[in-house]
Amino acid sequence: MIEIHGLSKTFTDRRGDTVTALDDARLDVAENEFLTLLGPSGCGKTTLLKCIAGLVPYDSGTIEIDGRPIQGPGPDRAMVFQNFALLPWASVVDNVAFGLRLRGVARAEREERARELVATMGLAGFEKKLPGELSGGMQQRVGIARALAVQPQVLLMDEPFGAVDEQTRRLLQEELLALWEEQRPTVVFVTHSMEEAVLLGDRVALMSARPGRVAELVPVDLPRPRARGGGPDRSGVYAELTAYLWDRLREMHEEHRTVRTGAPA
Amino acid sequence: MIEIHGLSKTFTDRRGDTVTALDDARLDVAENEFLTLLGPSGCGKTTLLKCIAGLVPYDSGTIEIDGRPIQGPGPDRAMVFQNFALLPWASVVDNVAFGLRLRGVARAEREERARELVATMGLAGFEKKLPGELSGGMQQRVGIARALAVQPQVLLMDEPFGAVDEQTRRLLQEELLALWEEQRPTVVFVTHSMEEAVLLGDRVALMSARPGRVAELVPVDLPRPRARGGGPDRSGVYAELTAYLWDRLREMHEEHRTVRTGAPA
Amino acid sequence: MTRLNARLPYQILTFALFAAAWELYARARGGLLLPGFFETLRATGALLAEPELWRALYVSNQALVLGFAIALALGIPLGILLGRFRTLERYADVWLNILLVTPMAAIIPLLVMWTGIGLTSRTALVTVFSIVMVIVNSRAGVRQVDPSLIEMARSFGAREREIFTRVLLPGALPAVMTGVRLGLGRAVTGMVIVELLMISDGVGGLILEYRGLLKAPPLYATIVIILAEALLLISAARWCERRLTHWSRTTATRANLAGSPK
Amino acid sequence: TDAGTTSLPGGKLSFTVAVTEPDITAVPVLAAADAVRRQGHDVKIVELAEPELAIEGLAQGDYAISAEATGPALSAIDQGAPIKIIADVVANQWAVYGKPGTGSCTDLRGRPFGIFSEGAVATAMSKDWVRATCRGATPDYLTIGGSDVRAQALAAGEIDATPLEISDAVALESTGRADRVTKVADFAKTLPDVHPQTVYANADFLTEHREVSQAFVTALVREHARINASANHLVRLVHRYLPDEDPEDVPRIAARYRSRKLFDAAALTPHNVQRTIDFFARADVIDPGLKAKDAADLSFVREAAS
Amino acid sequence: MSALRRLPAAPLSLAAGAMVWEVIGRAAGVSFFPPLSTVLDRLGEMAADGALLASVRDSLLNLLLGTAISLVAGIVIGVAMGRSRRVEAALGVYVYALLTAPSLVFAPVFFSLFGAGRGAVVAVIVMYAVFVVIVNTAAAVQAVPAHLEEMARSYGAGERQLLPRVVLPAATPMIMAGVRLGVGRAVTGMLNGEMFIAVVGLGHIVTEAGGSFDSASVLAVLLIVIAVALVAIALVQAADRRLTRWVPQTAKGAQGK
Ligand SMILES: Nc1ncnc2c1ncn2[C@@H]1O[C@H](COP(=O)(O)OP(=O)(O)OP(=O)(O)O)[C@@H](O)[C@H]1O
Ligand SMILES: Nc1ncnc2c1ncn2[C@@H]1O[C@H](COP(=O)(O)OP(=O)(O)OP(=O)(O)O)[C@@H](O)[C@H]1O
Ligand SMILES: [Mg+2]
Ligand SMILES: [Mg+2]
Repeated sequence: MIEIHGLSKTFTDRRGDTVTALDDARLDVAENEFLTLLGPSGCGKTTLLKCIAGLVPYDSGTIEIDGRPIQGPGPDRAMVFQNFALLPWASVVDNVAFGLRLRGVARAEREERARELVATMGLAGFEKKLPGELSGGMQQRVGIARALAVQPQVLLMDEPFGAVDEQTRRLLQEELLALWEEQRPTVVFVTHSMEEAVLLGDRVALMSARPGRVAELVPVDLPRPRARGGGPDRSGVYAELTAYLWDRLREMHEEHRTVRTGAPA
Repeated sequence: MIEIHGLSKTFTDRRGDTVTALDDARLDVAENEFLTLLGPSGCGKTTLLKCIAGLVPYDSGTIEIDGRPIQGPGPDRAMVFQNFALLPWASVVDNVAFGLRLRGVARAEREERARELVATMGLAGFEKKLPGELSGGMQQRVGIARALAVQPQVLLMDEPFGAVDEQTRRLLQEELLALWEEQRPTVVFVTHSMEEAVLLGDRVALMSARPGRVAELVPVDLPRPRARGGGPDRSGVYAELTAYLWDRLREMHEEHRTVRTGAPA
Repeated sequence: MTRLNARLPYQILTFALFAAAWELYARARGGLLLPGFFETLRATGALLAEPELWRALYVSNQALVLGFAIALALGIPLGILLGRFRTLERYADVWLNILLVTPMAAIIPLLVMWTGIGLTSRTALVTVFSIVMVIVNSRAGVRQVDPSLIEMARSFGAREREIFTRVLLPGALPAVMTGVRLGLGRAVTGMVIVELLMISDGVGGLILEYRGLLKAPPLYATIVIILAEALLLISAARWCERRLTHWSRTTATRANLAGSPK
Repeated sequence: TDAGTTSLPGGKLSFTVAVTEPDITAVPVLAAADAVRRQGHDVKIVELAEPELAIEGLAQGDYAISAEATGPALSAIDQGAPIKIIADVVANQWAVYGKPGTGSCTDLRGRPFGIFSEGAVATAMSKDWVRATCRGATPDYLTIGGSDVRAQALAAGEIDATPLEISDAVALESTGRADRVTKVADFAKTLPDVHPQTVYANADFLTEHREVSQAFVTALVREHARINASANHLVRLVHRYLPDEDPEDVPRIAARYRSRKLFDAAALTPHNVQRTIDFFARADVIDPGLKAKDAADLSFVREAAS
Repeated sequence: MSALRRLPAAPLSLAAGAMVWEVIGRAAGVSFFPPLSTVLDRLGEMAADGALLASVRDSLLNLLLGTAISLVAGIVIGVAMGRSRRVEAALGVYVYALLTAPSLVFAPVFFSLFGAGRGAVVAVIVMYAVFVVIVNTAAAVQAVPAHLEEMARSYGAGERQLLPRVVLPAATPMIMAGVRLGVGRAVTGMLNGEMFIAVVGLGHIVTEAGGSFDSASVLAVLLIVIAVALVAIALVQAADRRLTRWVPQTAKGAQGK
């Protein structure tokens, strides 16, 4: 359903140096699939997500959704940002309701939906606070709620649980899976946790750095619902898969380290 | 060496509502100790760290370092910020050298030290980039390097590895431990990863939310060097301890959830 | 280069419109004091060949350079101080407002009594004219600096002076430079006004002379030349601004970039 | 045809008189306008900041009559504007004042001498006087716009000498600084034929509305005559039209104007108009060659005087 | 410090200034700088006259008109210039040229365009105020953090929604700084407009008094003008405070106010 071919993106900085973030990347994501994306820091995950979101102009290649090339951002897609990108002047509820407001949802309805999601995120009682008055993890959850509120067909999540504690993370993972099973959006989910990648994903995409492209796609053939009820992986069910990912990523990491001893390409 | 007694801090927001972040918290950290701090999102970890750093004025209680109450920030302490707090106009090297510059270290020397640390953090080749030109994980590493550069006696780290991938995290954990064993600073390290808390800490402090205080101190009686060489915990050595922390935190989390159904205190 | 080329057609278009509107209006309604566009253009050319003009510019610009330098040297630190220290600001604010609104024309005689007639009072007036813009915008710039950066600097033991130079000043720089541009505009105005109303040396004297003689084309030519100088100075300030604040473009970009491959 | 002048029913007229920052010399003009108004015409008064604006309005036909500096009016006439000088406002009242001890022009060699801008009549007269009497010694000219600033600068010792009008000189005296200045030269004596301030009007207005124009000039001549009969009349006029003037100075200024017979609207003759034109041509304000009969229409003052 | 913080700053500061004025005025004993009490006496006389009130009313109407036009036009043009390179390219030169131009020299142009009536005075006010607002608004709009705009666009915000929901709120602190400058300039423009084309209202009083070395009257009018300006700016600042309450405090001594 999302088809990416030969995607390349090079950034030119103020001194004219270039960094190639994506180089001939290709990736297909099936309709309703939950794809998780793993890769070394700085390999181009955020850039890839922003390209799909239609936020970053790319140099070459194509991105098609349902066979149509994307033309900038669209209401079919919503993104959770790595740096949260909350509006500092808007309260928690207003931030969560932001996407709904842009879509013309009436005030009462959007407030109600926002309040529900705020509660789901464990932020009940903080509805009227400003982002500056929240802890890092709380801010991140506001950003997640904002994306969920618009019920997009494609949900692009950039390390959405990076700043919350494990318990909250488990709860949020469950909420996300429940929502996914109910609404069946296509999800591209960037994470640094291999465990999380395996727990959530239908497939895990491994990205390599320089050239930034999807190096491998690992199917996760485990039945759903998975590991509901939380707790660390005491049974060792996922250990094998996680270990495989670990080894693959370490290989890539080491290659990358040796490649990178010069200046960035 | 760090002694905290009866520390309380209440925030008043723009509408006059109050949130009690810390309530009669107490904590002692021994000289040269590596203390890790775990707790639910929004429980007051960042606030506690900023109090120790001398950045946040607290309402009551005492914080003493080596028997002397702290008077604002001091050159003995350095902090890694959860939101990185990089100077957007300064290059990677200049950001890393920032603390050194404030301490009057000569240009050549501080640049050399900064460059070394930048390389250690896996950012060789990015010395002249601006923070806006880096990925999230890269920015975080710049913030870590900045704190390490000044070789403080007390190192306060607020989720320093939250935005980097697991492989890089392992490498950085090793670097941090090596540095700690060499220079023996006192470290207070906030994390959301129980595994990381156990891997790094001499003791793990568990914080509860509302009231925000240290609920339990769990000693980690494992020999050092621990699990050098990285890889997930395939041997199960730490599994027991991690499971204990998990259970304790889940208890606290559930208490908190039931307590919190009203407005924040 | 490409940016320059992209802007050029719009600039040419508006300039043509502007020139046509001027010429047509002057023909329809112009009198002794409203020359046509082309007349003015010719007079500008002729005036540029006059040594008298260059002498006048030289005289006027002494006050401009000195006065504006003082405005910057005082205004930027003062603005940053006011942005940083609430109590100070609360007491100084009302005076800043007074400085902003006092019609300078009315205080010129006072100034003459105080500093005499000459470069000193011309310089002082240029400073008084321009400093408010610099102060107010520097202060607004400080307000925009992310407070967590100050916290960070303090955690590394920065003292107030270092917070100023290492955090507040660079962070406020984009806004400060806006103030510099506004201030530069005001400084040029001050330079001319003081000569129109008080010490009519320099270009202000030329304006008075041509106006008194009802010589409209050279009158407007003088004004055109003054404006050209101002635009030149403002472009120079823009250039400095771009060099000094290139970082802000990594966090702030313009619209119209999004979408499909370019 | 005139945008600013319209006919009213009953043969009456609506038109505008423009004055520039009216001072004591302008009040007879205002009184004359009032006299015309009493004859049933609708006379509007506008106060403008610069004489050039009044001239521009006259040339455009927005204003019918105006009164102020002669120089800009001659410039406009010289450039073909439909304007004619019709009467005098006040005779040459300018004088050079200097620091005590300044006896003659030669004392001013290389000293700061405050002048108004290039092209202004006082500047031209000063330079003329310097040329005629100084035998090559020139002062250091310092251009200072605004006669009040110039007077203050003289009193404060910033400059050694400057030309001033009577009202400025009296105002200076009343600030207690008179002992610090002395009169060096009187342009009324050196240039008696130059008339720096005159009444002028739109030429079309003059031809189309001769009667109203005549009524105005006649009224002005009459006002001047009454002032010359009694300075008190001037004081009363100032009180009526310029209520904000300092009441202490006015009688003294009025007395001085009367004693020197400066108010005489009918004083213009082809001869002195030509001398005035020649003076401005000498000073480079206008090109040489302008004839008095093209610049002025003295038929109104002749008619009024007879 | 904390005691100072609780006192009403502006009145206190003004009172101190007034005292200094009075003392210096008395000590100097020069005509061009009379003490405050003399100026206030004169103000009283002028007020008793009644003509002053009419002048002030007239001037205020001009001010209101001019300021309203300046703010609306300034913010609209400023936003357009900040958002679009094309508009900036097209208008930038003129904005800066007119910002720089001493409005005084355009007296003949205004005179020609608007005559010597209210139109010209309002035009002078706009000329004084509008360009500061434009320049500050454009700069403010250009400084809006890109990641917020990116976020909004990812939710499908078009230009029409971006403006009110993201760009304007984020730019408000700097825009308000410009508005404040603009309002201050408008008040100056009000007086100067009444001095440089048609001499009416308060400008008339200043011109008259200035011509006759009557410093007390000049200063009395200035007092009125400054009072008007301070009220206008206080209104702007009240609006500013309401609009920018969210801005995290960079200032010291702002906590627990
Ligand atoms: N605006 C920019 N200007 C210049 N270079 C950029 C810019 N944005 C990203 N880059 C570069 O592109 C590369 C990929 O960045 P990206 O943010 O996509 O990484 P990432 O995979 O999301 O990393 P992380 O896991 O650390 O968030 C990096 O090397 C970065 O330095
Ligand atoms: N500036 C502030 N104004 C008002 N409330 C604040 C402020 N800073 C923090 N708080 C509140 O204090 C509490 C503790 O915040 P803190 O940032 O210390 O949490 P934390 O433990 O670091 O959380 P996280 O793991 O999510 O970063 C939160 O409830 C937060 O809302
Ligand atoms: Mg990223
Ligand atoms: Mg935190």
